[in-house]
Amino acid sequence: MGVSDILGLFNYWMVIILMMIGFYTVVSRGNLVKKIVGLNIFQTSVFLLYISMGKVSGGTAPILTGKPEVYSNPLPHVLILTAIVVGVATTALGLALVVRIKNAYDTIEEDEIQAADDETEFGDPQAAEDHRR
Amino acid sequence: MTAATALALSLLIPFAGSILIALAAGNANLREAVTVTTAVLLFADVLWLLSMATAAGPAPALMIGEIMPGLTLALAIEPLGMMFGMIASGLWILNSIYSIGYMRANLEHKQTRYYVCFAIAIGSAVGVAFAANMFTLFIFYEILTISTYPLVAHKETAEARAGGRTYLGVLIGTSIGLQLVAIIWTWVATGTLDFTKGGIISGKVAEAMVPVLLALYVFGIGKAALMPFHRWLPAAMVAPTPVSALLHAVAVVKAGVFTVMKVMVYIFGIDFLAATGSSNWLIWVAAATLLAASIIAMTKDNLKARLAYSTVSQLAYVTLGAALATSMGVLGGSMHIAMHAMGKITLFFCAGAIYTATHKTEISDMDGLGRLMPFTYGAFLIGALSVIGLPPMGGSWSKWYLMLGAADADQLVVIGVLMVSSLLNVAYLLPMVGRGFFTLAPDAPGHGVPQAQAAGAAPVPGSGRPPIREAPLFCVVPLCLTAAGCIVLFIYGDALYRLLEPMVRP
Amino acid sequence: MIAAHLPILQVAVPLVAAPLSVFCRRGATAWTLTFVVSIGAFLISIALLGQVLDQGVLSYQLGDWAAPWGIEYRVDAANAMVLLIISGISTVVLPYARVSIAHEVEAHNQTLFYTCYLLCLTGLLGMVITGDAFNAFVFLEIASLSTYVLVAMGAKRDRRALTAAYTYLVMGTIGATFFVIGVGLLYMMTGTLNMADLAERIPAIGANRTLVVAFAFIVTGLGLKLALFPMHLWLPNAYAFAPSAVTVFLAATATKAAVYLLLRFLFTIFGTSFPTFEPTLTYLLLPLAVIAMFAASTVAIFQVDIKRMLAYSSIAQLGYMVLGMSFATVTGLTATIIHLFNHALMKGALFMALGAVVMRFGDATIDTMRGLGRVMPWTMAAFVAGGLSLIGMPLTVGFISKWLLVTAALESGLWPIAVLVVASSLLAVIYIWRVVEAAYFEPPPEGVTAGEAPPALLIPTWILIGANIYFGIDASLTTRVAGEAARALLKTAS
Amino acid sequence: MSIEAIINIALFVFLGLTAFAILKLRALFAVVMLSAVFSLVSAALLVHLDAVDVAFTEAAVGAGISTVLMLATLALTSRHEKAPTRSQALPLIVVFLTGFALVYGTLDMPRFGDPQAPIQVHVAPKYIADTQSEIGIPNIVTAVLASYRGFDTLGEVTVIFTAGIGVLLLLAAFIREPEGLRVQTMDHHLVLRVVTKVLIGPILLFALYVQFHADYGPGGGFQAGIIFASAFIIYALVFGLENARKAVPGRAVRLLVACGVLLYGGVGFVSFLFGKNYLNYSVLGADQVAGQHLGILLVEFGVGLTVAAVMVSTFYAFAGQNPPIGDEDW
Repeated sequence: MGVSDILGLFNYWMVIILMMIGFYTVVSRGNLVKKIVGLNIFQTSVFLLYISMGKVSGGTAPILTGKPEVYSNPLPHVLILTAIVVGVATTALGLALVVRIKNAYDTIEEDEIQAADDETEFGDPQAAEDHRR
Repeated sequence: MTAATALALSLLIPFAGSILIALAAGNANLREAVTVTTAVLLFADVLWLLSMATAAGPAPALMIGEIMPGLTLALAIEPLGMMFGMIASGLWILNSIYSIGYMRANLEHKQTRYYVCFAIAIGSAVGVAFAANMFTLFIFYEILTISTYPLVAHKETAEARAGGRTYLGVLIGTSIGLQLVAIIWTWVATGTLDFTKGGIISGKVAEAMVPVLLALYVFGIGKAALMPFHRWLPAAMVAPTPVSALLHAVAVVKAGVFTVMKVMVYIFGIDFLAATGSSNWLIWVAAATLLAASIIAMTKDNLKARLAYSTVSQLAYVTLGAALATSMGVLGGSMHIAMHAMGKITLFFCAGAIYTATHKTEISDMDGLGRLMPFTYGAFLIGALSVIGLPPMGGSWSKWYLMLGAADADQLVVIGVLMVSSLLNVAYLLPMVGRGFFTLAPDAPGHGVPQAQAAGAAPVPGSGRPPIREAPLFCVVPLCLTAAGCIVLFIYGDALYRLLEPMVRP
Repeated sequence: MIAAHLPILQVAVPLVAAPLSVFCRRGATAWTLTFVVSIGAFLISIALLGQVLDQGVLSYQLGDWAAPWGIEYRVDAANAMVLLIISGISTVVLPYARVSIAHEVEAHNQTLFYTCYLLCLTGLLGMVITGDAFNAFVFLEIASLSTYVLVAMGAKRDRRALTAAYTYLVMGTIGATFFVIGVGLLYMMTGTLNMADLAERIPAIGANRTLVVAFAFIVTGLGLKLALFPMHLWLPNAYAFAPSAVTVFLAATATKAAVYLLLRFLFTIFGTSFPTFEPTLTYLLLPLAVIAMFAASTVAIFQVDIKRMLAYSSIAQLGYMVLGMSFATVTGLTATIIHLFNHALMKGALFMALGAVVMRFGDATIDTMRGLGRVMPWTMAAFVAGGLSLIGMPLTVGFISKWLLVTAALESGLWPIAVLVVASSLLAVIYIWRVVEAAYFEPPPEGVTAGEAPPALLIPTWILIGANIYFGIDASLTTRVAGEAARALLKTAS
Repeated sequence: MSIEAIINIALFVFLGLTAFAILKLRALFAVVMLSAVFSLVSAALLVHLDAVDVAFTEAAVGAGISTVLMLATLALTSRHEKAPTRSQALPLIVVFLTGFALVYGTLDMPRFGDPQAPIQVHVAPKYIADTQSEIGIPNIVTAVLASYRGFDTLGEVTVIFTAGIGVLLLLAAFIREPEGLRVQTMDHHLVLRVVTKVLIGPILLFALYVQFHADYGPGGGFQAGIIFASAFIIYALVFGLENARKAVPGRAVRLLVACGVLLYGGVGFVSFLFGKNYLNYSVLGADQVAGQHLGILLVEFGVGLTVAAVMVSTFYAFAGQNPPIGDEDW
C-alpha cells in the first residue's frame, strides 16, 4: 500500500481512532456525565466518517453557484444534520436522567449507585423498605 | 345417535361434568351426585361406542379441527383404545363412589378441586384412548399430566409438594424433552401422525435410527414408568389413596403403557419391529425393570409404596409384551392393561380402606387386621392373586398370552423372567394377607376403634369372634365389586381377546 | 383513494397525534386520543396485511420522489405482520394503561406520558414499515428515546428505574451508533440507502472487506437493540422497573421490531449469498441463541423479583427467535416470525398479570406471590395460563412456536439443537412452577385479604390469554401469514 | 503534500489530542469545556470538508447547547469524577477489537476524495443535477433535507420533540415555580448587561436570516432555532430565569414545541387533498418549483419553531432545578 493509499485512508483511520477514544470513554468510565461526553465524541466521529466519504477532491460546498463546478456529495451532509439532532437529543435526555439519578442516589458514580442498589436488593429489609415507596 | 356424536360426547361429558362439579361447589351432596352421574353417563356412552365399534361397518371417527396445516385434532375408535376407554370410564364410577367414602371419612380439604381435577383427568384419559393420531394423543397426554398434578399435591404439605414436583418434573420432562422430539421427528420424516395399522415408519426412517426413535418414544412416555423414569410413581404415593388408585390402575399409568402399545402397533408396526429387531433392546430393559421393581417392592414396608413398585413391575409386563413384537405378546400386553387395572385398583382400594378404618400405613402394623376387616382382606387376596396371575383370576390370561408371545419370539429367557417375577409377586403380596388372617393383632381390642367409630362402621354384635370393623360402606362396596371384577375378567377373558384380536390381525 | 395512502397513514397518524396530545390539559383526554389513534393504527395494519396478502408487496414513495432518491415505504408480509403485532398489542395495552398508569405515574405527568407513548408507537411502526436504511435509523431513535423516558417513569415506584433507563440509554445509543456506522459503510460502497436498491447492488460488488465490516456492525448494533445474549444487560432492569403497562408494551413489541430489522438486513439486504452470511448464522447466531436459551432461563430461576424473572425469560425467548432465523430455512423463519407474534401474546399476558399484583402490593417478589391463588384468583389463573403457554403446553401458542422450531431444527438435520430447544423449555417449567407453588400451595401472609384487580386490568389480560389459547388451537391463520413472511424474506416463491 | 492535506492532518491530530485529554481528565468542568472545543474543531474540519451546513450545526449544538446543558448538569450534580475502580481490561479488549475491525474495513474503501467512488456516481448526482429544475433553490443540502428526504427531517423534528417532552417528563416535577425561584441575575456585571442588551437584537435578526435564507446559503430551521434559543438563554442567564419565564411562560413554550411538529406533519397531509403522496409540496404552489419553495419554507419554519422551543424548555427544566452547588463555588 503506497503513500496515496495512506493519505487516501488517513481520514478514516483518524476517525476510527477518535471513535474508539469516545467508545472507550463510554464503556470504561464510571461517571455518568463522563459517559455522556464519551457518547458525544463517539457520535461526532461518526459524523466525520460520513462527511469524509462525501468529499470530492477539488469540490466545493454543494450550493449551486450557476457556473459549472464540482460539488461534494450533499447526501451525507443531510444525513449527518439528522444525526446531529439525534445526538443532541440523546445528550439532553441522558443529562436529565443524570440529574434525576443525582436527586435519587446523591451520587453520579456507577459503582456507588450499584452498591446502593445491591443494598436495596440483598441488604437489610429496612433499606429495602425505604425504596419501596 | 351417530358414532361421531357419541365420540364427541365421550369428551364433552367429563369436561362439562367438571364445570358442573365446580358450580356445585357449595353443596357436597349435589357435587358428588354430579360426579357419579357424570361417571355413569360417560360409561354408558362408551358402552354405546363399543356396540358401534364391534358392529360391522366403518369404525367411528370424529375430526375436531386442524391446529396447524396437516396436524389435526381427531378421534377414532380401534380395539385397544376401546378397551382402555372402557377401563377408564368404568372404573371411574367405582372410584368416585369410593372417593366419596374416603374423602369424607378422612375429612380431606379442597374436595371440590379434587373432584373437578378428577373429572378432567378421566376426560383426558378417554381422549388418549380415542385419539386418532399421535398429535391428539400427546395433547390429551399433557392435559392428563397437568390435571392430575393438583391431585398428587392435594395435601399441600411440604412432602406432598415435593412429591408433586417430582411427579410433574419427570412426566413433563420426559414428555416434552423426549416424546415431543420423537413425535416431531416422526412428523418430519413421514409427514403424517395418524395411527395406521402396520405403522408409518417403515422405509421413512433409516433403520439404524429406528431404535433411537423408539427409545425417544418409550422413555418419553414417562407414564409407562419404565426404569429409570419410574421415580414419579412412588413419589406420587403422598396423594390420597383414591388418587393413587386412579394413577396406578385407571388413568395415568395405563395411559402410559397404552401409549407405548399404540406407538408400537400403529406408529412402528410390530411386523416392522419384528423384521428389524429394533425393539429387542427394549425387551431387556423391560425385563430388568420388571425384576428390579419386584425386588424393591419386597423391601418396602409401607403398603402403598410396595403396591407402587408392584405397579412399576406390572407395567413392565405390558411394555415387554409390546417389545416382543409378536401378536401374542401384543395381545397379552394389551390384556394385561385391563387385568392389572382391575387387580391393582382392588389392592389400592383395600389399602385405602385399611387406612380409613385404622389409620395404619405400614404392613408390619397390620397384624390380625384380616379378622377385623374380612371383606377388605378377602378382596385384597383376590386382587393379589389376579396380579400374581393365578386362575381363576383375570390376571392369569394376560400372563398366559405373554408367555405364548415370548415363546413365539423364541425368547426363552423371557419366559424364565416371567416365571421368576410371578414368584416375586407371591412373595411381596401374599405375606400381607397371611399376617392379616393368621397372626393376632398385639392390641386386638381397643386400638383403632376410635377411628373405626369415626369412620362410622358399626361394630357387629360379636359372637365370640372379634367385632368386624370395616371401613365405611362407600369404601367397602367398590372394592368388593372390583374384586368380583377380577373373577369376571377371568370368565370373559375370551371376549376381551376377541375384542382386541383385530388389531394384530394382518 | 385513502387505501393508497395506508402505508404512510400507519405512521403519520400517531406521529401527528403526539404533538396534538400536548394540547390536552387532562391526562384522560390524552389517553382517549392515544387510544383512538391506536385503534386506528390497528385497523390500518389489518387493512395493510390484507392488501399485502392479495396484492403482494406495497410500495409508497414519500413526496412522490422515486426511490432510491426519495424515501420509500415498502410493505410485505413480514413487516405487515410486525406492524399488526405492534399496533394490536398497543391497542390491548392502553385500556390497561389507563388505570395502572394513573396509579404508577405522577399526576402532572399523565398527559406527556401519553405523548411519549405515542412517539414510541410512531417510532416502532416507522422503523418497521420503512424501506430506507437511514430512515429506519431515525425512527429507531424516536422509538428508543421515548422508551428511555417511559422506562424512567417507573421511578415513582422504585428509583432503580432511573439507572435502568440510563443504562438502556447508553447501551441503546451505542447500538444505534454501531448500526449507523454499518449503514454508512453500506452507503459508502453502494451509494444508496434504499433497501431494495441495496439488495440489488451488494451482490454485484462481490467479496469486499468494507461490506463485511458493515455487516458485522449492523448485526452487532441490532443485536444490542434486541438484547441478543450477551448484549442483553440493559433489558432485565428496564423491564423490571418500568411502569407495568410500559413493561407489557415493550416486552411485546420493542425487541420484536429490532428482530424484524435484523431479519430484513440479513435476508433481504445482504441475502443468503453474502459471503459472511452462512458463517455468521451457523457459528455466531446459532450458538449465541442456544446459550441465551439456557443461560437466561437458568438466571431466571434464581430471580426474586418476578418481573425481572420474566425479563430474563424474554432474553431466552429472543434466543428462540434468533435460533429460528439461524436455520435460514422457510420453516425456521416461519418459527421465528410466528414466535414474534406468540411471544408478544404470552409475555404481554404474563406481565399484565404481574402488573395487577404490583398495583395491589407495590412489588412482585416471590414472597409477594404467596397465597395469591386465593387472594387474586383471576389474576393468578391468567398467570398460570400464560405460564403454560410460555412452557409450551399443547393448545397454547407456545406449543405452536416450539413445534415449528423443533420441526425446523430437525429439517435442517440439527437434531441435537431440537433436543436443546425442548430441554431449555423445561427450565421454563421450573421458574414458572416456583410462582405457581407459591401462589397456590402457600398461605397468604397475615392481614392480606382477598381482593381482585380491577376489571380494567383483568379484561385486557384475559383478552391476551384468550388469544394465547385461540391461536394455540387454530394456528392455521398465523402459520399461513408467517409462512408468507418467511418466503418473502427468503425471496422464494410461495 | 498539498496545504489542504496538511490542514486536514493538523485538525485531526488536534481532535485526537482533545479527545484523549477528555478521556484522561477528571475535572468535569474542564472535560465539558474540552468537549466544546472538540465540537468547534470538528466544525472547522467539517467546513474544510465542504459540509458548511453541518459545520454550522455542529458548532451551534456541540459548542453551544450541549455545553450549556452539561454545565447546568455539573452545577446540579458534581464536578469531579472519581477514579475508575473496576478493571479496564474488558472495555479495552472490546474497543480494540472494534477498532481493528473498522481499520480492516477501510482497506477496501474508495480513497478519500475519489470522484469515482460509488456514492459520487449513484444517487447523489441526481440531486446536484436536478435540484435547480425540480426544487429551484441553490442550496442542494436544503433541497435534499426538506424535500427529497423530507420525511427523514420530519423524523428529525420528531426526535428533538421527543427529547423535549422527555426532559419535561423527567425534570418538570422538580422545576420550582418562578416565585420560589432564587433570582440569580447578574446585576453586578453592568458591562455584561449592556453588552447582552446590545447583542440580543442582532442575534435574533441573524436567527431570522439563517431561518429564511436557508434556500440560498448554509443554514435552515435547525440552526436558526438554536441561535434563537441561545439568544434567549443569554437573556435568561443575565437577567434571571424569572424574568425570562415572565417573557415566555413554560406552558407557552411547551405548546410551541408541539406546533412546529404539527406544522411539518400537517403540510405533509395537504398533498392528500390533491391526490398526491404525503409530503409532496409541488401541489402547494402554481407550479412545482413554487410549490416546493413554499413547502420548504413552511417545514423549515416548523423545524425552527420546535427546535427553538425545545431548547428553551429544556433550558428552563435544567436551570429551574435546585443547584446543590452555589454559584460562588465555581
